[in-house]
Amino acid sequence: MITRALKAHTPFSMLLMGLLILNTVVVLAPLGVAVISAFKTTGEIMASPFALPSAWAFDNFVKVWSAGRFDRYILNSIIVTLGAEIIILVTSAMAGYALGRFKFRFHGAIYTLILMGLMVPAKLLLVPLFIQLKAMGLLNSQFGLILVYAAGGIPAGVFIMTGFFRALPDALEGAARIDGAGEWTIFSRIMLPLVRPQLAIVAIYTAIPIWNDFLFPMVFLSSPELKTIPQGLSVFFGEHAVDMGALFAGLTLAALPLVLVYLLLSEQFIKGLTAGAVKG
Amino acid sequence: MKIRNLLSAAGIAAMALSAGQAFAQSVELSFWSWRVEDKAFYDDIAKDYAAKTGVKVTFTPYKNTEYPTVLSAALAGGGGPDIIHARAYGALATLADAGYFLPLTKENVPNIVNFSDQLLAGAKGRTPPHNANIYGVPFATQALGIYYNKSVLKSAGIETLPKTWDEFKALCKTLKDKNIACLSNGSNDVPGLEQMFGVIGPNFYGGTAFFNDVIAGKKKFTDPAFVQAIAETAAMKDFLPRNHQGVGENEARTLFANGLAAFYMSGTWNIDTIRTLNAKADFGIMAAPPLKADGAAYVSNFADGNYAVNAKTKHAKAAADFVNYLASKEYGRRFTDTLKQSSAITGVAPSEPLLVALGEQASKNGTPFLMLVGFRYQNPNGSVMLRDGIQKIIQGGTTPEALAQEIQTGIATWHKFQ
Amino acid sequence: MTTLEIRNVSKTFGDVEVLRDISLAIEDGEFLVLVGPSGCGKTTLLNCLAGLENVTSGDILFNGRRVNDVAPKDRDIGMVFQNYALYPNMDVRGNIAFGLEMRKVPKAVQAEKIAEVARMLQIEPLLGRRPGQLSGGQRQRVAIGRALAREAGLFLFDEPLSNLDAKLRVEMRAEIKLLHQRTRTTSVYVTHDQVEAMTLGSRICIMKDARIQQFGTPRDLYQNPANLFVAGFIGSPAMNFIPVSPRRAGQELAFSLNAAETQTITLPAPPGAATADLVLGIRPEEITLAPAQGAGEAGLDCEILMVEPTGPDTLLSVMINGAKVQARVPPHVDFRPGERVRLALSPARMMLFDPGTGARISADR
Amino acid sequence: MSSPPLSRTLWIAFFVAPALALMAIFMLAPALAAFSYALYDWKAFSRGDFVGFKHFIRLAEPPYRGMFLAALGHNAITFLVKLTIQNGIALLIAYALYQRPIGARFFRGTLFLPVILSLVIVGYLWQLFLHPLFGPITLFMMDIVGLEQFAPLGDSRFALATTILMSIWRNVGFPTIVFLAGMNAIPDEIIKAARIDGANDWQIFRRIILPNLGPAFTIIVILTFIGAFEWFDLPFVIGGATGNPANSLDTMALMFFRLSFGDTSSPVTDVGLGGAVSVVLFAIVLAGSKFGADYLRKREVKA
Repeated sequence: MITRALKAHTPFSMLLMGLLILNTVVVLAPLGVAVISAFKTTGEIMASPFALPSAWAFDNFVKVWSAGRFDRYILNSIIVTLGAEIIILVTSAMAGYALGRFKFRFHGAIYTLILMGLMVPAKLLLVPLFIQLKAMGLLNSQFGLILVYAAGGIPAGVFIMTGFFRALPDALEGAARIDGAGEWTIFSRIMLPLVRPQLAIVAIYTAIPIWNDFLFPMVFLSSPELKTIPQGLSVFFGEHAVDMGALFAGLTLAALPLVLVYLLLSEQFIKGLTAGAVKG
Repeated sequence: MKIRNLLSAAGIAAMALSAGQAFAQSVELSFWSWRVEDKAFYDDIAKDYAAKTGVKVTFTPYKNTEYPTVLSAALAGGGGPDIIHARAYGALATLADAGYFLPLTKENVPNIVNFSDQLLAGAKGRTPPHNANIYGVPFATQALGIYYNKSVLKSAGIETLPKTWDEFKALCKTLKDKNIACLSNGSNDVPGLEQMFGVIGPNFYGGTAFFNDVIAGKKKFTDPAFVQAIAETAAMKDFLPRNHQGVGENEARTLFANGLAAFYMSGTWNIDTIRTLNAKADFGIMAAPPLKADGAAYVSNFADGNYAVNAKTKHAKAAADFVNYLASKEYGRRFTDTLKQSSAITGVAPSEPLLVALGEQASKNGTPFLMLVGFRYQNPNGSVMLRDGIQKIIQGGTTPEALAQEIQTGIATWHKFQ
Repeated sequence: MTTLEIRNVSKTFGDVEVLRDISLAIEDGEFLVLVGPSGCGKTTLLNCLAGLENVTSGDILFNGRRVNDVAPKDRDIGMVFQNYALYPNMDVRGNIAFGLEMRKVPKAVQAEKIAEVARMLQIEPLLGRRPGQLSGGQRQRVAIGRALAREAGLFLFDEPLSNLDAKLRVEMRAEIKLLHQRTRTTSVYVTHDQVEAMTLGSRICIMKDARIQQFGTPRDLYQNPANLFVAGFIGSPAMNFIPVSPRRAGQELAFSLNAAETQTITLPAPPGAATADLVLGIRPEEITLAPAQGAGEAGLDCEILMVEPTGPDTLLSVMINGAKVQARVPPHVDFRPGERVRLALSPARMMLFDPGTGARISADR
Repeated sequence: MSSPPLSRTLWIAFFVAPALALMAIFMLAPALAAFSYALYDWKAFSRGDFVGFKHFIRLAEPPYRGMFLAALGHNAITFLVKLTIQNGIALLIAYALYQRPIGARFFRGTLFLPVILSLVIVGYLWQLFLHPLFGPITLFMMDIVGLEQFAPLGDSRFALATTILMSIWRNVGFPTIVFLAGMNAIPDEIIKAARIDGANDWQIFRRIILPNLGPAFTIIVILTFIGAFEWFDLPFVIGGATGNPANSLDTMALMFFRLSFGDTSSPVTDVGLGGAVSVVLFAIVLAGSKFGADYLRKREVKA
């Protein structure tokens, strides 16, 4: 990429490189200090906030794990996110397939509806959703929350999947029809396997906000056994307000699952989360 | 015949099943609260209660800022716990008026006779028919005062406590000059600011007489005395600790308990917490010094909150029985001895000397904690306007006069003034 | 084995007419080529034959049976697509097997058929690979194999060679021809390349603007084009068109091809032909080098504008009557641009067209 | 593909039905209901009488007018700051990454890391760093820099700015990636041609790259706008339902939430008034993003 690269060591290129390094420090330093602080006592944090701990003791983590029920919160987050994702992926793959591959009577109307669904701010639906879940007997139920999240993720899922299905060659479908495949076989055996990478994009795009949400669980789930990580973290912060070491440990624990997955799959995450804004 | 036999068999089975659930071990009561600090106490109570009756009670505290949301959402959703740790006055009335609470009577909670009518007033609904019922068993009365750290004062060379408000302010100035924080209170925690007002204000606006007058609509919040009460409270900003804008309730307690400030304006519920934070802390509690040495030193007090029963509970009997236990003198004794708060139960005198000391003051010059007792029933809410307003004055966003006017306008939308 | 008949088929997409009153029929074992420029409707017609699209009106008959409402899978056809349309998620074996599997052919029979097809197309080593790991030519073989394995009564080819490079295209073209000779399966082949059409088709249907321009054997189309479009479309280099203004002289039309009127040509006047402006058509190979002036034979003196040696012969570009004309001459003379050359145009090889309608007005040869 | 036969119609219905049903029940119906809420009186979550535009009028009068305008102002400030600073930083970083420096993948990976973090985690993380007594940054500012006071989250003059900075810290990776994708979509030939024409780095950035980022700008401006006007999570985590201190973090969404669900000391809910706030908020977001998108699309360079 010779054409792109700046002439080596112009002041401008040095400035840009400096900016990148500075930005990386600004991003990583707080996270690093948080993790380090999780190994310190409150006294140590006050005495020398940026120093390494005198000993790498896991006391704070042990305390948090036993007191904070983080195992429960993590499990709940997994249940809710996974449940919603299964529904989102299945339904939006199916609907995206129909909208991307067929022309039919209400095609335009349905597609418009999906696009409008993208614009609805979910937070403003808090009260009616609450009343509705109550009427359906789905309050304080993980299943109810899963359905709400699924509905919230479907517009984006259908939108993304429609685009990808539309881009698949017509001939493939024709070949399958001539080969004798029925509608379901064409969908499940020919088309669906081709959009697997795109399904991953939809999954990441829709799962991260669900995993990170705290408003809906706070309002819709009242049982302490059902709390998800963000909500659980909030409870934990309330209970241990001045135990800085424990708070940092709680924070580290709460962030850990997603950060680990991100470290493994950062490319997919970046692609997935910017899918709505960046085509492809 | 066959069908009838089958049906009756099923009926018997169902009865047996429900009977089994109603009895003994199978009853489990859930109990929600915002009292994160008291979890150990309530767990102990639950353990002993289970040993005695076989009824298991699970105590779950929530972060205090989220508890109202979680609770009102759960109740509105037809769920929620069996036993509800509820506030008093407006906060309770709102939920009671919505029909979420089971009315408590001499029949289902015989121990209800253990409370004074004045305290039970904080456990009633506001609108008919709910205003005729009692929905909670009060658990504590609280008084507001000034904590003082004896060791800090001694090390600053101060031997006697101030006798007048001017002396108090002069003392604060002295401490400030010596680089010692006078107050540990922060201005980040707005309920704490309202409590500061509860400590300082009554001496300026004239305590109970003013309370009765605004309740009756004879006086307005624009009254110069009330304006001055606000101004005096906000003027404390000069004596707040470093970074007071960021200091909340937890930090204020920590600062005071660790001897990093001389005084702390707060309520009696904090005695135990301060000792927990620092077992060696040597402190006392007093009422705000009067304007003149022989003047009245008012102490704001209030019924702290109530134990209520969810109207939708599946175990109404067991829940009422448990609440009845929470209304017993035996429990009251344990409550006040362990948590160092004044039990709401008549005849249960506190053993904690600090409670006794402030309690004597309160019995002479007690006055209702103005906004909490009188003006939390509707929006805009008196407490919210007052506390947010004091914070705004401290941060330079408004003036006492403007705040008084705002409160008057706001409350006039739902309270009658002459 | 299938006969195919198309009766008055029309198709519209909204307001756009993509097929207009198409009728043709071929016999069992024939190789029909649908040829025409892009957008002429040839692929749509093929899709209608496959059942992937429905006709708006008219009938399609296989073996005399109307198949308009028969699903693609029940039409007994095999199809090869332009972009191969191999299932990317299956290996070559899976691609070939899929259609058999859908028809519930027993596993053992499937394996047998796959082996047979693989042998025939020499793709045995590729059976375990995925389409993404194959070259274009290999993919095309697999696509053909997939259609073959089905032993369908009718093969449909949708521009199967257009994505291959020139050399491979010629090779594959020959293979398809051989394959057809061997299997004698009735085939319909869509292309925009007239060379493919000429070399492969037993009959060719030339289409333009949703209509059939001419339907006939390759020889027919070449020698007796029905109109200007067909005349210009078939043959490479294309037929020369020279505007002429003939005079009527009795039963004949006479015109000159240059201002100096060194060669006056007389043709038998077709019945009813006006003497208005006409277009004269003559293929480059029908223009020959004339002996030097005065040798008795008529000829046109022209200035050479461009010389394009192709190897077996040389193309000379000259201007005749204001039109650029190409002549195909033997390669052994060394021509240079700017030189003059004397060309002979044989009247026997000339065709006349109406410049307005494009219709041929001279009689068939 | 023309109009399909009956069996295919049934299949299509089968394919779209689950998605549509879920959307209808948990999105469309609540959205329609939400708009109607503002027109009724409410007692907790039970609907009372129809009152027409009463709640909208209440919103336009004291004491709620000031509260609403302040919240709206905070949303607007957030939008402007994020539009300029967050996206400005993003553009620069994207350009730096576009040069494909050594370690570009690493830089990009780190940059995007905070974007995946829950706002609760981000909020608490910075609250801990800025803790008035123990916070590492607080201690640094007071002990090393020597400031007398340092409590930006408790000071109504700085709280909003500080919270916006946190939000920028968390989000800047997003526009960066979008800008980077936009830059990468510009054909290399154009850059080559410009270089041959004698353009220097700055001229190429200014004259070639920026004008060709039109679509990326459009999407980022719109997303920034929607994000800023629906801002809720971080102000709630930092300042609770009232936008503490002194309502300096109050936003329209926070006001809606507070009115609908109450807060610590104000359990009296006002679903009708909250509904009015949500309708106004939705109208602003919809109108703003529609006009914004139309205007920006017109300015895009057509490739």
